[in-house]
Amino acid sequence: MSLPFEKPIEDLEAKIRDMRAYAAEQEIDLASEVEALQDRLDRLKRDTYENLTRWQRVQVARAAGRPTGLDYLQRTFDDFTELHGDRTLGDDPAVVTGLARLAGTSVIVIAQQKGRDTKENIHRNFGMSHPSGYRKAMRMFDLADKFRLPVIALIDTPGAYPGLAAEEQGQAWVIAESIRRMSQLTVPAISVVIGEGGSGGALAIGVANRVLILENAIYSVISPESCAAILWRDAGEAEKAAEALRLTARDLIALEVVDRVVDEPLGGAHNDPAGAMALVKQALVEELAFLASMSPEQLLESRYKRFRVLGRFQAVAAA
Amino acid sequence: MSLPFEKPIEDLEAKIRDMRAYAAEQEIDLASEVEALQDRLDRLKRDTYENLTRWQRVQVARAAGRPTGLDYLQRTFDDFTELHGDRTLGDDPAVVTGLARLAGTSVIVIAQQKGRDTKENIHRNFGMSHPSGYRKAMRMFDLADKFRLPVIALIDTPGAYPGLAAEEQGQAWVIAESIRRMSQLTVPAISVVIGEGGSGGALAIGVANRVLILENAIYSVISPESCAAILWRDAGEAEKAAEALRLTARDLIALEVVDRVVDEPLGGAHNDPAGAMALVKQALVEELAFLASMSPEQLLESRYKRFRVLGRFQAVAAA
Amino acid sequence: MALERWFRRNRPSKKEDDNSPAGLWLKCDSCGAQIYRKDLVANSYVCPECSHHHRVPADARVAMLADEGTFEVWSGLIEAQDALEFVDTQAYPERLTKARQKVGRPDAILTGGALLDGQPVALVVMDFSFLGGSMGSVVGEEIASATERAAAEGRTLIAVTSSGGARMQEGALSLMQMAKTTVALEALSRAHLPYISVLTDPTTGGVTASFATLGDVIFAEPGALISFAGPRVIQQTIRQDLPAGFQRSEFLLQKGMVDDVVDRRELRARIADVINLLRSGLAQPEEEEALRVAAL
Amino acid sequence: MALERWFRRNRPSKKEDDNSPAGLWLKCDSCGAQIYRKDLVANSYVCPECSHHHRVPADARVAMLADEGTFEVWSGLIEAQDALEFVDTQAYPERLTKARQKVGRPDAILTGGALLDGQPVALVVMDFSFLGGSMGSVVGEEIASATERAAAEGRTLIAVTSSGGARMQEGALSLMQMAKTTVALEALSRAHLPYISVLTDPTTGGVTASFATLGDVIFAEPGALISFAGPRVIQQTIRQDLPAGFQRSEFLLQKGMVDDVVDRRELRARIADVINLLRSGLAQPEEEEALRVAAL
Ligand SMILES: [Zn+2]
Ligand SMILES: [Zn+2]
Repeated sequence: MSLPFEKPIEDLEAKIRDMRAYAAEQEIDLASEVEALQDRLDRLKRDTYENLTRWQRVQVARAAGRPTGLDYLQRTFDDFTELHGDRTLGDDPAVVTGLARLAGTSVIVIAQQKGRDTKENIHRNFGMSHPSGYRKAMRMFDLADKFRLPVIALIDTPGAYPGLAAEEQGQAWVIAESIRRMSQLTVPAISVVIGEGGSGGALAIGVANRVLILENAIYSVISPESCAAILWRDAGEAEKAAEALRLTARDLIALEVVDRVVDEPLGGAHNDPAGAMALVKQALVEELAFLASMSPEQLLESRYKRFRVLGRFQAVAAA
Repeated sequence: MSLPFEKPIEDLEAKIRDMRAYAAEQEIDLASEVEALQDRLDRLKRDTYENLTRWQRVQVARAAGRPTGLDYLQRTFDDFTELHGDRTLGDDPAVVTGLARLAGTSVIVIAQQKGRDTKENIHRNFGMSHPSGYRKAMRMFDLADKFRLPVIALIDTPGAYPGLAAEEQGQAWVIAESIRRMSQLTVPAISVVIGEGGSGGALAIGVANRVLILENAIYSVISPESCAAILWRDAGEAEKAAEALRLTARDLIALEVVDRVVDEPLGGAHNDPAGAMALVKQALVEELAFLASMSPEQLLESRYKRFRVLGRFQAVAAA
Repeated sequence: MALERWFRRNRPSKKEDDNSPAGLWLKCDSCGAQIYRKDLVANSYVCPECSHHHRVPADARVAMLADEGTFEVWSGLIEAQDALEFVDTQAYPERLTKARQKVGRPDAILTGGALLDGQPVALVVMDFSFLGGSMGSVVGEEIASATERAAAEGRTLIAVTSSGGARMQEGALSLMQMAKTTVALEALSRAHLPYISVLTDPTTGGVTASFATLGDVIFAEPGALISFAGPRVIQQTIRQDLPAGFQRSEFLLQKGMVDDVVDRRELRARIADVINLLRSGLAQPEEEEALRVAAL
Repeated sequence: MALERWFRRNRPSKKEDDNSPAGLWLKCDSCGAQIYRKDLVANSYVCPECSHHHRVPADARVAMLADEGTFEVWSGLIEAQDALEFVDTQAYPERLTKARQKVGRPDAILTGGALLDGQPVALVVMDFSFLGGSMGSVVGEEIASATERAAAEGRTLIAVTSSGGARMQEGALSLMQMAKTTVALEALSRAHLPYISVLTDPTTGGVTASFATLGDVIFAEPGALISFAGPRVIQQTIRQDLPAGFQRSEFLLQKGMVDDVVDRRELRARIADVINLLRSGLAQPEEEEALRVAAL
């Protein structure tokens, strides 16, 4: 279950466990030795997690045991009541939506949902939405505006599903519409990339006033594997692609694509889901409080500006 | 091709033709005789058409050769440019929509379209829309509001299609939404029942500021055949059902379901399509001029009131 | 299965084993079990054996949703006219008289104000036992005026639908009730008040194609037939058998048409939750504006 | 087939028979016919033999749409940065330099103001020959600023798209151009100005999933590939052959996604009609209000 680069940490943890067991068994005092090892473990964890390569972050972002959308809905929020269906095409299990409370504030929640096991992964289509999922999100945007409920969108998808029915039902059209519709919200909107922010399928619910990202989450125009397949003509070069794409939280804050990085507990969210969710909650509460004072016009205007300015270019040098 | 009750008229017309031919052939003057017959013909037509039974009106409303939506779009309007598709489910051939000019005024047109021959009838599904048709109409309502184009809806359908896919795609839902969406238009809206106004499928594009109906058109909660099948348990009793349902233009103006009856040329629209379309055009121009002076708020408010008051009931007698 | 119920079930007398409203025992349509009527009623008209949701009389429905003693009837002051002088195998006034006698109200609708879990609501409950819950002028007017009154009094609108559709005997006037009930919802929207609709068995035709499916949130009861066209009509159209579960609540949930299928015994709590959440949004801009003005 | 063309077709010399931009002759991808380049150009780059719509250089596209002498270039004053220091088999700056040399403009876009049949428009034309028309920061900025300028100057926006999607070499910045171009359209909407988009072969990925498909009216050229995911990706996903015509304009028309498939030779007239109709609605309420105020 653990990630490749976590092996030394696991080994050291095992060693500490063994030493403790041995001390108990032999009724000898190894407290100072254990403490020393514990210090070493903390340093190792810190070193490891501070210096993860981009490709390793991709692995953490996708790690089994990392909290998914539903985990947040059930634990970070209160009174979550799911609302199903887009009233048009169906009810996409890859997107979970509904009403909930965040520390007392009523909100609309939209969460992309990967599976937590194989069976759920199949049910949730690995978090890859069909057009129906985006239509469901848009229905939630309508409810949010009508009842003035802030929107919180949790992003975690490899991307919108590239399939026959999805194309027939206008996958591109609904993503474009969702981007536009979300940008027109008259209520506060916060998006959080909690795991994998995969391309347009992620952006469709990412046009928020504030875009947050977890420390080990990624947000990218294309998956490293697909990028490698196209540019290197070898999906095996995903590690290189991940480096090149600058898809980590730190990269994205530097590029001003995201507004805030939410720390994860040492060792990553998959090693401490409850801790990670608590940190996300705290960040959301702060952001919501900040946005609550803004008028609909201010929210619209600041969202417009936030996305209008994105990009890097320079004046053409005079010939 | 002619309707059963038109037989005496046709016979008389044939007689006049024969007499004229005979007079020409024999080079004799039968002008006064022809004139007398012509008078008789006019009286016969008038008598026949003024005294049509409701069931006969149903037959006229459905008669072959009666101008259909597309006939109006191409001849009553100028510069018709069709816009296809609902951007969601498909492009329903049973509803034709687009931009056009009516005597110089730019408008959105929405027309339910039956076929003019068997092949077209199959293509147009006999004028019975799927949900996609109503979604297309709603897209037009959006365009109408955005660009402040008055809406003209031509109603001619046996009803919304009762089929598997239609139910799956929420036929009831889209009709309800279309009723609501049309009632929210901030621009003038005029509906004209040009042939058959069949139930909810017709009402979906009938929530206008002014609802017109052609003299021989019908507008009903259910087709006479279905009504007979349910209440008399015999679809053959459609004639009785047609009487009971009060579905003619005259009935509906008395019930205040429609606002204006547009006369048809003597003998019905199917015997003089160009004449009928000219009369419709004139009526539309007058109605549009009347509505053009109203503000969006006035249009909304008067449409609300118009439909809010419909119905007949009385106070319960004190016990 | 509770022992008491099992015990009762084993002694239905012939006399009691009938389906008349007064009968002490009845047979579940779905599982065939003999059920003691009181058990059925105590269980919200849900079969204790198979959870089949039986139809609920309008008054019982109100009792299930309204906080005790809070329901104030609004409907019942108007009755139908025979504007079309409609006669089929029976004259419309005769049908109305019989229905009124049988059901004990002027038409197929019961509306009123109440509290639901302490929150102000307007309840609109259709009565299928009155001419199949068909919507004519009275039903339309009662719904529209309850909706407007809800808007004026700041109440959430809750509609519980069950209807065969429009009332043919009122011709185009009944068709127009689809538009009438729909436009009235605009009053509610302008007041930013929620509308929750609950679709119960059966909800078809003109009711489904108007106010019933326009809820901000739509719940459906398990196994309810909910459709535009009736299954028989569709069968005649397509000339083949309909798929299992077609046009039932669970099918519609899968097709994205309803927010959830809710067991009747949880319905009140689910509605209360949704009202709570929908009515605790940020202040509406016009409210903020009013506060600003008041502060000056 | 005109005799002159037939005559020409029978004498391609080996030297001329190449597909280089300078070649006098070329072979139609679709029907295989040898076409004299001048004939192709004169026919709006539509094969005179089979009506296959060949790709059009951006300048030629402008010439087809703008009234003669009215086009004023807006784009071209900015160029890409290598914010990511992106290197794959080649460094991004090298790719850019080569593309600029080949195409003769800073990036994959040409925008400007013009009259179209006498009506003020802003033209946004993507250039597929520049790194596959991919949308990076420059393309996004040029589109967004042309859109805002159109709004400010009262012009109808016309976008002619052809793009492989987002530009990977700019990472998430290129992804964000989808949002940037989309929000800019709001400026146009507020000014009640129409936006007509013309999808040409190929329009895929992030461009299709943003401003390209948000036109008030969407036209597609015949036979154009228009998709979210590329056909190869889908084939890999579903592991079966794609149906004939899948993701082509005609397929999308049938699926309700575009307003019409328009032959390029009629495109200008069709656009002119639509602009004419969309821009001759009733006065906007705020305009009426302004008139009222002015009259006081
Ligand atoms: Zn049972
Ligand atoms: Zn060719």
